[in-house]
Amino acid sequence: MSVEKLSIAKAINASLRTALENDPKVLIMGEDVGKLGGVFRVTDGLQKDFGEERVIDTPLAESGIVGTAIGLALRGYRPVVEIQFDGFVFPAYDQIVTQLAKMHARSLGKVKLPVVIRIPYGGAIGAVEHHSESPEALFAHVAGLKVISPSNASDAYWMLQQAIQSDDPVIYFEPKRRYHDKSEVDTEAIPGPLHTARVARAGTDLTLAAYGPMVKTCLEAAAAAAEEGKSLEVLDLRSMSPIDFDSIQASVERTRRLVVVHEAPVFYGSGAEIAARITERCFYHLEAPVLRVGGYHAPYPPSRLEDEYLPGLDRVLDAVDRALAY
Amino acid sequence: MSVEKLSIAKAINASLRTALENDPKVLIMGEDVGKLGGVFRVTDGLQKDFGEERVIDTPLAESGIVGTAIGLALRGYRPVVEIQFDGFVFPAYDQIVTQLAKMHARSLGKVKLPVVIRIPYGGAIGAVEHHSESPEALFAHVAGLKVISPSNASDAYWMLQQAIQSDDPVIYFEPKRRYHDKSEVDTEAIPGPLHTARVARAGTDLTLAAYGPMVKTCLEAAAAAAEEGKSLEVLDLRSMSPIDFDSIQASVERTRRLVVVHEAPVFYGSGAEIAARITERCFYHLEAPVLRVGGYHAPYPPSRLEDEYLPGLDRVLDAVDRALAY
Amino acid sequence: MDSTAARKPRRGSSKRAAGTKATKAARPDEPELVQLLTPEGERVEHPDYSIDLTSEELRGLYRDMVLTRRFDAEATTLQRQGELGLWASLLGQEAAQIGSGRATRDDDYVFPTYREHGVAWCRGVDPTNLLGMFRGVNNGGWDPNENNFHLYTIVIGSQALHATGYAMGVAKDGADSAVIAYFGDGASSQGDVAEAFTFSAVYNAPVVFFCQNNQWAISEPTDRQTRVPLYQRAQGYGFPGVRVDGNDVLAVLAVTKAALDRARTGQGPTLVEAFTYRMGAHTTSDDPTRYRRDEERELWEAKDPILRLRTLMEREGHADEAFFTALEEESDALAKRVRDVVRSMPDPDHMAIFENIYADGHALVDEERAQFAAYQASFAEESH
Amino acid sequence: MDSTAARKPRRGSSKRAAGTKATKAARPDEPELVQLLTPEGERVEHPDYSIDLTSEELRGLYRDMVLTRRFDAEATTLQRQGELGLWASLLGQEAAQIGSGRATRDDDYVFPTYREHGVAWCRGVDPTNLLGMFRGVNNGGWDPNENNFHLYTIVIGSQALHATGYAMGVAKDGADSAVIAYFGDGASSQGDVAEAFTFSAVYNAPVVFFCQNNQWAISEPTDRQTRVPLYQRAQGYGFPGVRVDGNDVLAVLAVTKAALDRARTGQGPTLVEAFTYRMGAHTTSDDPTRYRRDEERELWEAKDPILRLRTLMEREGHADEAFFTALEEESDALAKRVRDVVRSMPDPDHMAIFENIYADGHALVDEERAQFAAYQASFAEESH
Ligand SMILES: Cc1ncc(C[n+]2csc(CCOP(=O)(O)OP(=O)(O)O)c2C)c(N)n1
Ligand SMILES: Cc1ncc(C[n+]2csc(CCOP(=O)(O)OP(=O)(O)O)c2C)c(N)n1
Ligand SMILES: [Mg+2]
Ligand SMILES: [Mg+2]
Repeated sequence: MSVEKLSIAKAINASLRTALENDPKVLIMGEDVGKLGGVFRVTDGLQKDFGEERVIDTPLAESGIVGTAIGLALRGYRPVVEIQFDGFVFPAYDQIVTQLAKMHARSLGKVKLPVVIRIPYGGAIGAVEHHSESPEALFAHVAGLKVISPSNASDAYWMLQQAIQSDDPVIYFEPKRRYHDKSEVDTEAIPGPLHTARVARAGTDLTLAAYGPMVKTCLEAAAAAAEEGKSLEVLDLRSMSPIDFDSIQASVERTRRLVVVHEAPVFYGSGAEIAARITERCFYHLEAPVLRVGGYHAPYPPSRLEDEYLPGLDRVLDAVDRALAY
Repeated sequence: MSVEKLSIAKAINASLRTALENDPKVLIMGEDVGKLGGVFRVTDGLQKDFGEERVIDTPLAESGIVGTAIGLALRGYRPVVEIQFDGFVFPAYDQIVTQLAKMHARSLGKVKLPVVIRIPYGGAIGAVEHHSESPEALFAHVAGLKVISPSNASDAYWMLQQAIQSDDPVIYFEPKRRYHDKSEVDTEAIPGPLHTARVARAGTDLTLAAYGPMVKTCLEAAAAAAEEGKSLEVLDLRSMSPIDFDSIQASVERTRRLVVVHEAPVFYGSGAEIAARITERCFYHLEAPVLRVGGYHAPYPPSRLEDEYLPGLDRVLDAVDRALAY
Repeated sequence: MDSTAARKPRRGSSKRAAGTKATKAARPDEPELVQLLTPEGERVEHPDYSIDLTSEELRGLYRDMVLTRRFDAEATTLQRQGELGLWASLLGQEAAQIGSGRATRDDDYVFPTYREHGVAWCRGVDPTNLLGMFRGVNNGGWDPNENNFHLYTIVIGSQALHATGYAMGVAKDGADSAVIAYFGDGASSQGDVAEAFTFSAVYNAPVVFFCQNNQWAISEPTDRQTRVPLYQRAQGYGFPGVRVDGNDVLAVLAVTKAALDRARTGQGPTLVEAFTYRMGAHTTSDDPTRYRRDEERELWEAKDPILRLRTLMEREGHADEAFFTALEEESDALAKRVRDVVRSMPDPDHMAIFENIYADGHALVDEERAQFAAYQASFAEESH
Repeated sequence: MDSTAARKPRRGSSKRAAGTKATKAARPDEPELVQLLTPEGERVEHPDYSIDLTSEELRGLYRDMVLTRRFDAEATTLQRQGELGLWASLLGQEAAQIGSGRATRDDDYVFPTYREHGVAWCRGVDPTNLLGMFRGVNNGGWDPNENNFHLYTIVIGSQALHATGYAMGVAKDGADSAVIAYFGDGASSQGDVAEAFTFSAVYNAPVVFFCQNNQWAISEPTDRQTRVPLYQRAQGYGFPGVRVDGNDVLAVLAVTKAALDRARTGQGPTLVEAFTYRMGAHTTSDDPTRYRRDEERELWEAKDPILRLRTLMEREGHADEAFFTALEEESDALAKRVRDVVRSMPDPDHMAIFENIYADGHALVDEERAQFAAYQASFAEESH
């Protein structure tokens, strides 16, 4: 049976397993990914089945992990690197931005770096500092990287397959608060293109654009709005670099209103890029300015405050109301 | 005489000298800032006059520089750190983002980190890779940091004075291609607030918003447009975090059109944030979408291509024409 | 808590003859480590390190370790009861922390990682203050300058550089204080720690790097971080490294004191590797049965830091039954106080999200604060 | 260029008796360094390293150094003439680079920093290809896989990790190739280099870290990076370090070969510190008179790597006048070719901005490329 109901975490695990099986060059690297199976158990069982040479517990040094992954990629391997939590990617930022992102261009295409960096990201899990951040804009701004995030198990499986098969470096953000959300995964499906948005719910009055953990929040908001007679379309963007502006534009040309939702701080966030570009593309279609719902310009707060900090149903609906009021 | 015509580089040097004189806690730290006076001679003569204990040549390790600067600040010092070139700030990115930016909040205000990080940035100097980048958005997105850039010698002097006096960490981006541009500096003036924009040229038909090296480009564009009978207002934003949206809004409410210009890549750049927020604030005033002129989604190219890559007069005017055509 | 009170030293009766080399290898393949008190509670001599404590001082150290362990156990319980979101237990590392913590002077500055509850105790930080971040009400609940004890640092290795910079400042000030930076065996791999070694050596900064090698970095044994003993790392940077029995509070105290003295007297940095063991899980979120065997834990149980000191104290008569009974009562009282404080620890006000982001303010924060307040108020209105 | 051609070894006549310890301290306070050829051109023996080269091999090494120096000088001239934006001269480091470069096998992989023009030469990279990035027409003008010579890396220290990862891959493949990573004395301070040491030791990766200690990192002398000799850094990570006279091509060759052999035979990493001197400016943008004294340079001039080999060759008759004359002509020809190639090096097409950013494409790049093309075309139209 190729269709199974899986949690996002299990779908990622299955996807890694498939990749390890299909291509002897695929490696898993990171802190605690081996015996422990990762702090979220996403790599559970992989070292046992594929050995320490392919599922590698690394020293505690993120720059070292990404830097050696680059070297392994130069040697022909396809490393899939795990960063344990969003807030711990920064020691590797230099290697990612100055080396991983630029080597293909630097070498005029002679060198390819098929490295995937998996980062569990986002909040709402009651964690301590550095464990709940959404740094995607800091990667999407950098040319040479691709940045994606699945919102459901099927995408988690397939987008990771495609990321591993891509010859470009891909930052794969995993919505950790949704790790246990289950949905159907068809491991024999033929997936669509990686960097396209998906209409998660069709609607006519306003478009909600989101990715990763906020897709579910937006779907809930759309359901709530429906009860009040408002028809919201929900776009699951899936990719933050590139962004599928064509799909957003197509949706907005119909709905004439757009609200972008992400956990990351609004200031210089992905919502800004979407708002700017969609306003340019749809200037005569928009009935209201593109509104953004996201984190505040504040460090991610202690967990007892995170419900107030994170965009939830109410804040999304508030923005929807404001947009509809124009 | 307190009014002098100085280059931007000399103004920064004078400002550092003043700070070293006025406050024994001020330190200068960085690679080659001592005997050499920095690769741009910005710290020229300071070690000679203030000694090795206050003007410190550091080991070649940016994370170490910023990390120890944090420690020195905890001890009561006010370090002014030099990063040699824009492209070399990334090894320090973790210390800047996870420690420098967050420690004040983490300590509930008990700990202040008055650290200034000076970064010569931007292109057009014919340099090799990593020496011409504009990474300001990667800092402005991060709460806890302030991000500024002067466009002229007077601002270079005063904004640095204010940054050093501020109890917050400030990233001070120096427009290296303008280092030798001269203008008057009144070292006894009473400066206005640090994070406000300045009308660099008044106009009525469209607002050009820029900062750092692009202010001059915009002023040239405005002069050229004036010959064609178009009246462009040029705003020197001076601060990328916070952004003085009030001033931009006030200008756009008059001119009804806005073009944002920066060297950094447009995608997820500061222009996106400005476009998004100003569109929200001025939705009914704007006659055209906010347009952005900046770098492409590409690594900074080899220097023989930089003239094509960088926003120049022509590209600014092209955007102006497009905005006016709405 | 006056374990450092001056008193005429008394000689223990069970010390081995001076000159007997009393370093012990932790495992057959491991190098020697400084030890002054064996797992069996025997006092032994070391050619380079000696210590002479009064009974009162010994009781002080014992009390510190017992209360720290009790506090730690209570915190673990509170986490299980849902009062804390997480807890990082120091179980097994009491000697490493109390020995080194008690070696510091008031004017020294301490940079902990996230597990230094025993050091915090020595510095006079109220233990309940440590719990705020684990409960999720703040990211650091004490004023670092009040006890010269910095906030916990979670990003592994970062604080080694802060300590080095702070120590550079101490030297600039001409003060004779010292600085101590705590980190783990896993942290030794981080570039920041290496850069701290470089900076501290080049500037001869008065800093002690105190590495608690508790054998594990979450699920990874130390051989994933190094193939030679960690204390040896220092020599390649030009300063001494020493391995001490991290479960021997006397040896840790002596070795750390010596290292701090080196710092004070202008001799620069030292790396102290306290060889110890993480008896519990990495944190309450961790399940060590997935990656390590019970036997290992049992081996280390026999080296318990508290038990061996008690054996010594009882044999040599440093404390009577009354002391131990009183201490038990004090432990219970501490645990109760911790429990009570935590349970009544209020959630922070929502507006705290917008506080302390900047010292000098930021226009956007003001704007967002106002919007948030208005938004919150709109609910209040609705519910009227 | 067959300096490695097999030939019956001939014994030099001026070697010191075997067993004489022939290591020399670079400065009174510096430790000994491996030397096989003195600054005076005398062959000496070393207990751990020996080498026996044919006349042809010696001539090969000499030719490599002379041509490299000539190429380097020509590039400096071209920079002065405005043909290059910048040049980083290797002057003085020829022996360090040729000795180590010639120690590598074709299947080894080399990770340079930005000054390894001599190593590139040994690897067979056409020298004119090195000039593209300094002229500003590309950021790396050769195919790294053609000669197993990676692109120049400007962000200091990064490549040490790439080399380590590559070496981990070599080991995984079961190949007996080795990897060599070049970096400078300044680079030794970067966290990435330390992490490379850690990873290579933990995974026993077949990599040689080749540190050219040319005494300066731009304006900073080595004592701003370390207070002990750099080769000692290795031992704290659990692998050997050795300091070699970096101006002695024979010693560098012998030491590097031995280190590469260790790597090949599963003995893991080695750190080689080649003690040498940057005779010129850091780059053509630099002005060393601001921070160092001429006397230092003069001291090192007396240790010139080329001169000492020539003295040996002349005294022992490894080459005749004809060889030196022919080499001079070859140098001139090389210089002329370099000049001609650079001067006719075309600027890249504008559209190159949008090429090779991604292997699999990116919608935004496509959009921006099209906009740019249209924009450029609009000028073409206007000018019609
Ligand atoms: C930069 C960074 N990477 C990863 C983590 C996640 N993490 C938290 S603790 C830990 C292991 C630390 O081991 P060690 O340094 O030995 O200290 P111990 O927990 O044993 O006291 C890891 C990997 C982190 N906090 N910071
Ligand atoms: C991360 C980083 N920081 C700063 C620089 C600027 N920089 C270029 S070369 C150099 C000095 C390098 O010294 P060393 O490692 O000794 O090599 P050498 O130039 O002497 O060959 C510096 C500081 C850089 N390229 N990368
Ligand atoms: Mg540990
Ligand atoms: Mg050097």
